[in-house]
Amino acid sequence: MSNSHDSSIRPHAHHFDSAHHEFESSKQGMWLFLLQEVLFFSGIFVVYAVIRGLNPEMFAAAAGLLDVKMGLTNTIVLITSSLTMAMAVNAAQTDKKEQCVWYLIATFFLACGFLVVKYFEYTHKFHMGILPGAGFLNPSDTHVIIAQTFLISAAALTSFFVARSKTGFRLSKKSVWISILFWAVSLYLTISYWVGHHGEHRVVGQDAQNLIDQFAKAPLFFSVYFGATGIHGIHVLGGMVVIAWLISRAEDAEFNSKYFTPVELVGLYWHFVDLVWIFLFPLMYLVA
Amino acid sequence: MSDHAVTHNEKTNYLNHGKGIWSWMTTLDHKRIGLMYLFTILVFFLIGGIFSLLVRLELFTPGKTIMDAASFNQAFTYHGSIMVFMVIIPLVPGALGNLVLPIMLGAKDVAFPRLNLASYYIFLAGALIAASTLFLNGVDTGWTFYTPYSIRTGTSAIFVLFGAFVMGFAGIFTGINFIVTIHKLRAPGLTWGRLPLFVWASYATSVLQVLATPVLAITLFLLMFERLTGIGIFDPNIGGDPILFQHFFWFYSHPAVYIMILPAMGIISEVIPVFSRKPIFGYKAMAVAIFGIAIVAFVVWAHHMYTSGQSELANFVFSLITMFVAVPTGIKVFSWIATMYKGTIHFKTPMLYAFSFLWVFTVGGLTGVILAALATNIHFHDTYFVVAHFHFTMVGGTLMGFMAGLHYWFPKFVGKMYPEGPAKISCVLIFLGFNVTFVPQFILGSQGMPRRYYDYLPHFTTLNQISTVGSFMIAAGFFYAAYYLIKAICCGEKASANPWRGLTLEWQTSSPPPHENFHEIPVVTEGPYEYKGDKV
Amino acid sequence: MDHNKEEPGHHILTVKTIVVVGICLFIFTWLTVHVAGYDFGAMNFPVAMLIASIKASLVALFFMALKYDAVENRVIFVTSLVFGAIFIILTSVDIFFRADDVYVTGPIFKEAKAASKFKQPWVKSNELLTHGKKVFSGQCVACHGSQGAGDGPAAASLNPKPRDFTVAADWIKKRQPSQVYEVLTNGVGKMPAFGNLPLDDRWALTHYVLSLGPKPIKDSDSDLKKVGIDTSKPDGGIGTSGPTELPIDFAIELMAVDGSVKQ
Amino acid sequence: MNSEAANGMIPIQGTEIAAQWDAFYWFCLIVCAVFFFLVVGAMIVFAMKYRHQPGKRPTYIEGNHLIEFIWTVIPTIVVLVIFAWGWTVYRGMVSAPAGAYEVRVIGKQWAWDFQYEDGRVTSNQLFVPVNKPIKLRMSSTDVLHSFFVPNFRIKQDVVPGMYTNVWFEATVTGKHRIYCTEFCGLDHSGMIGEVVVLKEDDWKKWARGKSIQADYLGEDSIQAAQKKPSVEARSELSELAKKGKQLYEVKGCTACHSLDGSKKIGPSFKGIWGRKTAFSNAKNQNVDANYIRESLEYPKKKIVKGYPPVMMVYKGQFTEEDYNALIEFFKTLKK
Repeated sequence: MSNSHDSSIRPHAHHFDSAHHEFESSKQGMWLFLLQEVLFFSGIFVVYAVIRGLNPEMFAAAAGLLDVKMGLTNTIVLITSSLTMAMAVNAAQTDKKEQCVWYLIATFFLACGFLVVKYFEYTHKFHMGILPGAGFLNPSDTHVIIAQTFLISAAALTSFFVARSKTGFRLSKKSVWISILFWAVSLYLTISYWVGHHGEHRVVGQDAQNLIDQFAKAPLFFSVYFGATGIHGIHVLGGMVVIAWLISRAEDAEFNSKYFTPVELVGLYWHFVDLVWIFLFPLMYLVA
Repeated sequence: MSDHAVTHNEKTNYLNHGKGIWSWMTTLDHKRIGLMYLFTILVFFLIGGIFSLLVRLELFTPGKTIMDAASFNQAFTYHGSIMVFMVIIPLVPGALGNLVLPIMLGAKDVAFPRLNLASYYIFLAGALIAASTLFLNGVDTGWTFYTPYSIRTGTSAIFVLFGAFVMGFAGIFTGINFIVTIHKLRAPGLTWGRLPLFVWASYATSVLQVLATPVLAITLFLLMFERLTGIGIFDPNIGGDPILFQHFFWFYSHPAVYIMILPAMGIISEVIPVFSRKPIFGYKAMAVAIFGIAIVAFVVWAHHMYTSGQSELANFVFSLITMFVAVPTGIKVFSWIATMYKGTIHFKTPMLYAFSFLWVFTVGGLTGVILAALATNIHFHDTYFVVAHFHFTMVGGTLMGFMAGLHYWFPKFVGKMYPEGPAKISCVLIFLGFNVTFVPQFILGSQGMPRRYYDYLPHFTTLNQISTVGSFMIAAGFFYAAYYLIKAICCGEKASANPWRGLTLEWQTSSPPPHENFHEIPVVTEGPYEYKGDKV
Repeated sequence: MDHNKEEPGHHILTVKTIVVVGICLFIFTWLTVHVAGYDFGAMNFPVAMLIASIKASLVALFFMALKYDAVENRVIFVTSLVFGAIFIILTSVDIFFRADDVYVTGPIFKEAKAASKFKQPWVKSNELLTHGKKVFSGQCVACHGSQGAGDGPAAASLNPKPRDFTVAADWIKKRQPSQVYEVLTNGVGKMPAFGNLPLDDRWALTHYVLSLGPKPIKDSDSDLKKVGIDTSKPDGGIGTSGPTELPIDFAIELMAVDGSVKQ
Repeated sequence: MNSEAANGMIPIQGTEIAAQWDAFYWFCLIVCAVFFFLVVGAMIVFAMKYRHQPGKRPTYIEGNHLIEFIWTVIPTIVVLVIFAWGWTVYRGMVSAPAGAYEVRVIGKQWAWDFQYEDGRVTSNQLFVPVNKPIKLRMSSTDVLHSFFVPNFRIKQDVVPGMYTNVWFEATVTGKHRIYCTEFCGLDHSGMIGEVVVLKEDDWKKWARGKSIQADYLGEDSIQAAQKKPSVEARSELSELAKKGKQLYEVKGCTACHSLDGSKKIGPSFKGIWGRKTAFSNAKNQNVDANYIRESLEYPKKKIVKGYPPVMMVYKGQFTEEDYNALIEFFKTLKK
């Protein structure tokens, strides 16, 4: 009952009829996963709608404190990464194995870049005393700690995936260097924070002070801002981890025109992450 | 078929396919995963049950009976959270669903076996995280985690929140798995029109899980950060809105109520035709009704919030929509009754549970209408009337359905028969105990006794005491059931492949089924309930 | 399985399509930022959302290849959007249709007060501090202790412990006069409401309590407005605003309370 | 009249609305009963009639569109009727008439505070005139609470940061229980108060701080009006003394004054009545009604020897009735 041209070429899980059947099923599974992602984010958008709807002036004023340039940079970075991801999928589908690796690496670094920009955006805000909710105007390191925990664990996972690839942990592999680099970056950011800023006397930004004087509920805007971008950031991190995993597999030449399910599925996920940001950017940065 | 198929003989089945604890812990076989779910959940059912008995004991007299207020608040919180998040939500999909669904579809396994095993361990991890608070400060927020109390309480609520958060993903993955399985892995000839109603029910349930659970995830996520860093979205001290939290919570938790009840309805829809030797009445209507309920489930959540201070418009809208839940539910109940009409009814234990299901679920459903109406709800909200109502639907509905299914499929998956006599006794005991427990609570609620009360006025005493007595009858019933079922597992008489002469696919393979469910993938030629000619 | 046969095979995007779509995305991004410069009044938000939606659908249709994908997957994606929308819309039905005066601004209880003996009691002054000390020794020491360190005789039997005024750490509300005054008036947590104290006493207490610890946050006019002080008026509108005046005998009684503390 | 429904399905009708509510409630109940007996009756009959007997074969029926149509339409109509009626009654329950007397309410862990238009504050007892519309404007200072008076069929959550309103026009004088129905922590079940519905002129008297002797506040109405049910359940105090005990518990006297003779911040109340007492700043005297009243209103005047001068001022927080109650209570605290 096999109706597929390639089942003879690539073995597939035996409860499926054919590799094609398995591919279709996996893809549907991925779409269902994205469906639950949409509903997950819908929560954030409800909070956004409610808080903005109830305090439009506060919202506009508070959004003024965000840095549009950085937001724009990130938008471009993320769209580019989406582009390279699409290219990677295309390369895998058309047996361009070397290209596929390079495109994936590009995607990985663009994602990394996105987070670095976010990192500077966040820490700058923290120092001006711009923190979500109760933290507003009295900075604490809690948020930084949480953020950096995510960062480090992502780096750890990445190198784990790299290491478990078929050909193991060889320094000659690009993916190995990537994971080392990722480690370096996250460690650098962490250490630089603790050396540079931990416990330093912070100057509460005057504009933040004025804002709260004018709108008592202003901290809520930053609850939404940090909530939305933070959760999105976590998704970017997750994306980087799986992309690293793809890179190491692509290096082992596991993907070809007959089998590219993982690349395609991760591609779907990555485009979704991009999609969310496409809405977050105007909703957050451009309301002023 | 591809070439890997091992030659089976009757001797080897999924139970003895692999040996040793490791072969169980790492199994990808949906049947074994189902059994692991079943075992884990029943353990938590025991814990949750003990808490319910403690609660009832404390309420035996006004004032202090066996524990102080603090412990009582924790007791009912644990009873609620454990029973909801760790028992009745995963019970039927996780345990029975995993056991039966793929076989009913004529599939060798679920679409993503590894994901399936993963979701079991995710569930286990979440459950253990939540349960760990038993050895920490405990938690006293009630299973609803309403803010701002859940933000202010000194107890270790955050672990329970995180546990529920994690368990949510187990549900989501199971849902994804089932949907894809039903879409992609149906046996040849098993068209949508020939799916057994249990499959339809599981399908609707999975849709609910995938759509609703992520909202619970984000809710708990925000609430955790509320406690960690005070982001203030739900905290009025910082300008947030506690009622918004209730919207978030019920957007998940109302559909969750249907996640609990729909699979049970599915089971009943299997049991009644088999033991009446008659096709289900109005198959199409039944299937449509299931989805009707599932969809409406998403647009009625704020009927839990009539007195919360939400806008009157919201009260109007949600009360109106809620009324329409009654229609598809009614259709199902009537059709079940009509299925029995002019049948030949065999009084086996599953059928007895089906009868009790019809009784308690009808009561639960009808009182639901009373609560859906605005005026009456104002008086009954958060009183024992509500407590009785949702126990009639959730406990009555889900647990009766589960017990029916458990006895119905017991021979298939254990390969032994359960003893009919003792089973009937425990069924009657549970049914009577149930009514003795919860009917008085309707009256208590009407008289105005609020729920979650550690202490109550003297004139409520009698009814509370009756209720407590009833709860112990239920306990006795369940313990007896556990006893004879365990006995049956080790030394029950061997079961034939199809003791109930059912027509759905799980009865077309040996009991217990082989490792990959079927020796030869069956080809379906007709519907699941066509009890004609010699099939009667 | 025949029901798989109808399903489309996987579609391969050409490099050309990908690049073109990418370029479109960049253009629209530039457009979003650009139009944000102009003011379309009420249309600002819809315009921004329109552009975002176009970008989103480009990504979904081509990068995610929904255009070429199986019907089931398209249905799944649309479903997610529909239910997200349901969530937002039905929540709004509550949030945006509540009564106008539903949110608390200022004290919950109306002021029970005789006209102020101090001018501008919301402004810290030595008279207020000395008066505050007296009232404090009458009303507060039992729990908060004579030095305001939260170690009064009654503190032993209280949980949570009374606030220690000498440190700024973990106050429930902000350490600024208006907030302290609001707590005095309405109470918070286990702290009972003292709304039935004369307004003067509550302001005096406020300044005294804050003087015990490090420098408090300053009040803005908006903060003061929340506790019923209209800084635009010389008397802060205390004389006139607020509730109907007390029955005279009751007012006298309140004075008497004051007096009792003084002796 | 006893305001509790110790027997019977639902509480007494304390308001006009309650009567409407009951009518609607009984309608719903009857409809539900009908459907219940329909379903369960059919189930039992079929189970008996069509039980498996040798030789009998089932009839093959797949469905019947007419009957399915009928049992889709009829319930739809019924529930719509129920909705419409429920909505109309609800409207009456929530829309207060213009010019209703406004009382401010604060719910806090674990007591109710009421403030009247002239600024007086009472705790856990809401004094209102009969046959006058009363509007409660409520908020909370800590967590969610819910204001529930079964006799009036009214319930409304009390939300921090928000005002919620509820109104009623009591038609029955006497005392009606207030419950908190939103879980609010440790003493949730103790957060119980009462609405004291007074005759118009009695209420005027009370408003001037005078004491009221009214027969309708007599035995069984007070019976229903205990603050702490556990207290009511266990002691044989006279009604007034019980009320004194409540005040002792609610007003926080417990923090400083024990009942068992143990020395806390203040002197114990054990055997306080008539006790000869030495003061550090006044000449000795025996404890009597005047002294008790004085020490509550002007605590600094006489400081008992060996105790710090830290008693809080309770001036304006007690009514005449409260003072009497406290004194009654103290009398019961024999050596």
